[in-house]
Amino acid sequence: MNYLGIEPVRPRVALFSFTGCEGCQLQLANHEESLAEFLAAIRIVRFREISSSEQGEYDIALVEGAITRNDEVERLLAIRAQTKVLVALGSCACYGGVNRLKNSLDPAVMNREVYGDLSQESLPTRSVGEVVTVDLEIPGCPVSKPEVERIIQHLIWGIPYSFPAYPVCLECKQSFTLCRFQQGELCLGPLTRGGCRAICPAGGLGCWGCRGPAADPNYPEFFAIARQQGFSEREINERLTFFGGLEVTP
Amino acid sequence: MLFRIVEKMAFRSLIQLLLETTQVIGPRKIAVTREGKPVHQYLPLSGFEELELGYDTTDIPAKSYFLPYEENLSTWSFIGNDWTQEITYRLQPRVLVGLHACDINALLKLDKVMTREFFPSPYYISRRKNSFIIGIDHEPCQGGFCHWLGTDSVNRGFDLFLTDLGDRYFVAIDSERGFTLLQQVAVRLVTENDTADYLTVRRRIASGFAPPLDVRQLPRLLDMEFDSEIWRRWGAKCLSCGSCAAVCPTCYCYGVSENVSMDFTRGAKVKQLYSCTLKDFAEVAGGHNFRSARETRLKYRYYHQHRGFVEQYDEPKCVGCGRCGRSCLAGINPQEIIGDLLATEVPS
Amino acid sequence: MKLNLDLNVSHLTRIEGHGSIRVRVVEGEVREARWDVVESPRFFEAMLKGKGYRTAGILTARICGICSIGHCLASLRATEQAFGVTIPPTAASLRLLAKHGETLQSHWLHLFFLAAPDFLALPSVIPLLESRPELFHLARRLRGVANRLSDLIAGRSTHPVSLQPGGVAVIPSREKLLILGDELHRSLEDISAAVELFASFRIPDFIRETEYVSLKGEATYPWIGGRLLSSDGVEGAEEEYLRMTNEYVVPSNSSKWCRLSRPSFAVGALARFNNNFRLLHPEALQAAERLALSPPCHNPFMNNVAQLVECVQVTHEALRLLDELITDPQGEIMAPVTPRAGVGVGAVEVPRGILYHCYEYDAQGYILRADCVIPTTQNNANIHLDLSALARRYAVEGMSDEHLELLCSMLVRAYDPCLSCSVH
Amino acid sequence: MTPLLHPYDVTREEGFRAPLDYNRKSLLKDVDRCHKAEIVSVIRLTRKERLFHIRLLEQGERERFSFLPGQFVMLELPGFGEIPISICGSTSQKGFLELCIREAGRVTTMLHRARVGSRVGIRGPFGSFFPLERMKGHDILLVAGGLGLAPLRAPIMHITENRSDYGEVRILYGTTEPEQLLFDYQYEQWRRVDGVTLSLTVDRPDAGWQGAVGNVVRLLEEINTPLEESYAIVCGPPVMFNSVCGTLHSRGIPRDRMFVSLERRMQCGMGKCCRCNVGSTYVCMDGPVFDFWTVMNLKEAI
Ligand SMILES: Cc1cc2nc3c(=O)[nH]c(=O)nc-3n(C[C@H](O)[C@H](O)[C@H](O)COP(=O)(O)OP(=O)(O)OC[C@H]3O[C@@H](n4cnc5c(N)ncnc54)[C@H](O)[C@@H]3O)c2cc1C
Ligand code: SF4
Ligand code: SF4
Ligand code: SF4
Repeated sequence: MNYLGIEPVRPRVALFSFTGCEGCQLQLANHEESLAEFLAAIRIVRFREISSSEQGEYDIALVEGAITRNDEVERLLAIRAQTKVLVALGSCACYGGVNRLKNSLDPAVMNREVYGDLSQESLPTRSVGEVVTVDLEIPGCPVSKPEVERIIQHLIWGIPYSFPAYPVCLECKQSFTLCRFQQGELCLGPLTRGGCRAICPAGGLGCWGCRGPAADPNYPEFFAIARQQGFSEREINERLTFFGGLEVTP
Repeated sequence: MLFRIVEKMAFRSLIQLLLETTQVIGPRKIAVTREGKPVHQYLPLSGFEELELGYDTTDIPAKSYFLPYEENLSTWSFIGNDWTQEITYRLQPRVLVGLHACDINALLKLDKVMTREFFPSPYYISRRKNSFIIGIDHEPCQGGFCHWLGTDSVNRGFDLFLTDLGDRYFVAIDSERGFTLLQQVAVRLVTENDTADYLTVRRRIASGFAPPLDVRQLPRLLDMEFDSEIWRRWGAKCLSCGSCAAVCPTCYCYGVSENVSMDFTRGAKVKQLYSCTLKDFAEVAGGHNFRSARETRLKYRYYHQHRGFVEQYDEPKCVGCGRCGRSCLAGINPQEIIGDLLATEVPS
Repeated sequence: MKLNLDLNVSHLTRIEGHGSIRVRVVEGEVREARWDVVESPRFFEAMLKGKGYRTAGILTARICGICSIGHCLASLRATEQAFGVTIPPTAASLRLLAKHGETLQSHWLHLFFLAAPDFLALPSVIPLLESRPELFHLARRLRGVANRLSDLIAGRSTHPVSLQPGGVAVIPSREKLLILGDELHRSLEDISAAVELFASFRIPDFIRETEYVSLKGEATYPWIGGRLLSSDGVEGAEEEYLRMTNEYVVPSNSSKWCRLSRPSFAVGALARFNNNFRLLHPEALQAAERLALSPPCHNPFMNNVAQLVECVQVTHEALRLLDELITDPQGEIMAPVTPRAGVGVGAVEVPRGILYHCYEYDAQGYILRADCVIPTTQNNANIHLDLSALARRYAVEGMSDEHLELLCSMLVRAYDPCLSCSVH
Repeated sequence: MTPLLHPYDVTREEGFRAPLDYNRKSLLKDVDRCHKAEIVSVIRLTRKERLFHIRLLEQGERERFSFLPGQFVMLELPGFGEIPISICGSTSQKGFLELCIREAGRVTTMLHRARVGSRVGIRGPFGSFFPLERMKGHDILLVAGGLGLAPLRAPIMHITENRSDYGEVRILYGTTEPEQLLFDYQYEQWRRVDGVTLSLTVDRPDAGWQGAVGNVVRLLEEINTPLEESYAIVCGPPVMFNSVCGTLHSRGIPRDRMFVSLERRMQCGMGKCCRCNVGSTYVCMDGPVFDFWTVMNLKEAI
């Protein structure tokens, strides 16, 4: 769109994936209504999951997955050195995601349990931002494609993007959803950054906090509420540690 | 005002008749809580059976049919360096049935903000005038305190208002279209008997309320107690989640954001109802936040309800429906806060 | 005849995850033909230990971004089996619908985005946007319906929310079901177009006798739970999955391998087709005929075709299920769940083949031990052996290096391997 | 079947379709429709601030448009957002607006990229204004800090254009660094007007700086004529208000004769969105210009 006399640039976008389920990459191939427009607005130069083509330089690197092996650290450093903008895509990249759950286990025991004597290399999980400087984090498990589209537009225009400051509860109420606590369930909605349209509570599941903390999470009050509603410390912390972006009870 | 009597069966036919051509919205049971309490919401009905007029209260007010949580203020089409703006307003009539006095009083308050003096809102007015409102009298709901604020009854703002007299409704008619519509079914004039029954019901309803607190001092107290520890105490609990304003029938503040389609040919200006308790409510470019503390934001919600609005319109904005308190996970509720400000125990 | 060849495809594209192909021919002899998974291991089985039963399905969905619904369903089934819970029939229908949504979106993804470019001599579908927009939009529309089906029933197509222990948490409104049924109905035309497109492709002609393992359908084409069947005649109950899989660890591979009657076996659409073709919908059978697929088929490249046949099958099944949900008054969707100590197995046919989850629970509903056996793991050894055979046959025939590389890549892709899954 | 209820079309209300004039606040109109306008020139003032000259495209709208110094408009960038911006030009310019805009966030960054000829939307004018009528015959003190000179420029222009109506006029302006001084190309012009003085100060002078150093309050202290009969207009960052107005009050100016312009978040300009609400007061309707006594009564105004 040549609006305000500004010709939009078509940034060269590369996708890379590390430890994770590749579900966030997949979202980029979703949202069919605007897929063609999305692909026309950018130039995809690397997208291993759906394309064999690999062309030279890129301006934006969308990095999915957590970092759990030395070869991944090296690949990531090389990407950082090449790209102008490095975006952590999805909760694994932003917080380590569910992969972080293994950090509390004994690596040797864990390895023996799964691989027997032929143990596999695996480092404690780190987020992308714990290894290299990240320019922008797009949380979500998986990320929301409409949100990714908005963010890509902002990158094209070169203007700052801001995530909602409010927690999940606002959109939950605004979707006429019954509060999960009223149904006797635990929900991290009050702590978690909104913008997902409270899709989990609407689907009958409490929020698990995949989008990380809202602008001003009130942890002490949340812990007090959860305990008072009869949830055990174990339950509360199992939930809070799930995606790695939130604090746990003291 | 005119009054008539409608048999319940006739009322049923009236709703069914309306359903054939018009969207009808009324209280429907959507779930039960873990304590086994039914939860009702004002939702479009597909048949009369879904309508539960005996409901206690709804978790979400009827507000969203007048001020939707999200609405397109305008859409843009971009053509080269130029653009056009398109704005549409509601044109379809609809019926809202089963509103309690507090919800209708809430609309009357919104009317003051949205339809008078400064920049009347065509978005609101088009919805308001396209809404046919049938209110209903009811026993005091759990956790409401409308009688503190004088909003437990209502004399305007509706088309029809029902009082349940057992086998029939006593109907107050406040609009020409209400009167005309009622002609669709069998109605009769009010007899002395009906009036006596009506008064009995009203007395029974009135006697169901606990003694009210006297809130007339609140505007001044809110100024005096501006730096009170009351706000620190309650503020520490607030999750800044905005649920209270979302479920408040009179909270109308909002945010606007604009977006552009992925092919950069269209755009929209979208309004989303917001809440003064949310962190970035008063944040400006550059990061300065005029209300960065939770307690300040919570305080301002009460300040607007019980002082600001009074100064502007000589009445509080709150109608005492109790929804904000019920929806607040942290247990922050207006009765106790008002009690604290008045340094009085809240009668239960 | 080809004397020397050194083929090295590291991080093969257009598959889910990271894997590499290596083929080495020295003096006319195939010295090496390998398929290695180099994806970082994830240790889900270890992470599951100590987690509560409500967490299991949500956690294991994160094993795979493509078949998260399948993982969630296998996980829920394992949990429900362990607790002795039977889900209400309406919930079962809804789960199957969600499953069908996933099968469709995964198959369409594979057929159009991953496999088709090879037949069209393109690096990806993206160039189609300019060269053959009608094909791009066909793919886009088909995936769109599939995603909306999963979204509607499971709350979200990737990492479902409504599928929960005991059944499903919410049921979509009648209006929404109607709209979706309509949309699905209208997609039948697009499916025919897809069948015609694939009928026009030249599928490589390569046969290697293989053992095929899948669920055994009784009255309907099987998707969730039931007995296990191998085309070599081995049969077993769901709980006996270990006997059917025999997982083992191989060096330099983060994914395990499996064997049954022979050194390798195959799972997936072709296995399901071979073992259950009698239960296919007439329209699906007709599509199979149009695509020259008939049982038993031992050409691994035909897995693509079997997937397409399943798309026809699943669309018709989904239409029937939607119809039932719309016409029949909807009953309970959630059964009460009370944890108890025990072991449970859930077997589910996910897009890439049969998937098993097995959990042992303590009395409070916390996991003591977890085991997941994934389709790609079961296919690994077979891919490996297929590669050897392919190399032997074509290298010796003197095929060009580029062509052989393409053929090897296509072979691996035909299995639609999912490597994130395989290193769960 | 004939519907039992008749649709209501708000656009059929009397006068709804008549030309839109934002100064007629009480009419029922489609108030979210903006006047289309064109950026006719852009002047770079500093690294972060530019002066935009904007002209309403439609002639009728141009003729109807009138504002008073201190008022603001909502500047719409379709698809990006709408922001409140003070009009910093002269009231005598018809349908031609000068807006001095700092690059601060989403909309303003985009605007800074816009080229001459681009089309934007204008709603307004909105808000209160500096009571220049009441100030007639008095001395006037105009104190600005940083971007605060932008809202001050409209009254400065009004006063210089109507010079004979006012007494002594003193403009005091301070920024952090010399390169942040806005409208420096106009200082000579203002200084040459009879009875107008302009003093500048910066916190951090550079090598070439010859003016005063320090806070604007320092400039105030240098004034040694009596101020009791003066009016004051103070614009700048909120922290400035208390010190400047405090000093002015100690020099004898009553609080209700000092005027400040408040900044708050705004989404509508029409007293609906509540974002600018301070207690019962809407900064967009009752403000942005307030006298300092009112500000003191608005809790948390500064
Ligand atoms: C009465 C008034 C007059 C103003 N006059 C000028 C002026 O002459 N020149 C100038 O450069 N700036 C002025 N501002 C400030 C200007 O409005 C903000 O800098 C601008 O809104 C930032 O928008 P953004 O989209 O670039 O920033 P973002 O940080 O991206 O802000 C997002 C949105 O928040 C709102 N917002 C953020 N900051 C402000 C703010 N300070 N005031 C109101 N809304 C805000 C807007 O809706 C904005 O679109 C004025 C503000 C007010 C209230
Ligand atoms: S369900 Fe969760 S997100 Fe929704 S209101 Fe309740 S606590 Fe908030
Ligand atoms: S509700 Fe919570 S877990 Fe679900 S998508 Fe939103 S942030 Fe993520
Ligand atoms: S008062 Fe309660 S409902 Fe309102 S924002 Fe605070 S925590 Fe949320």
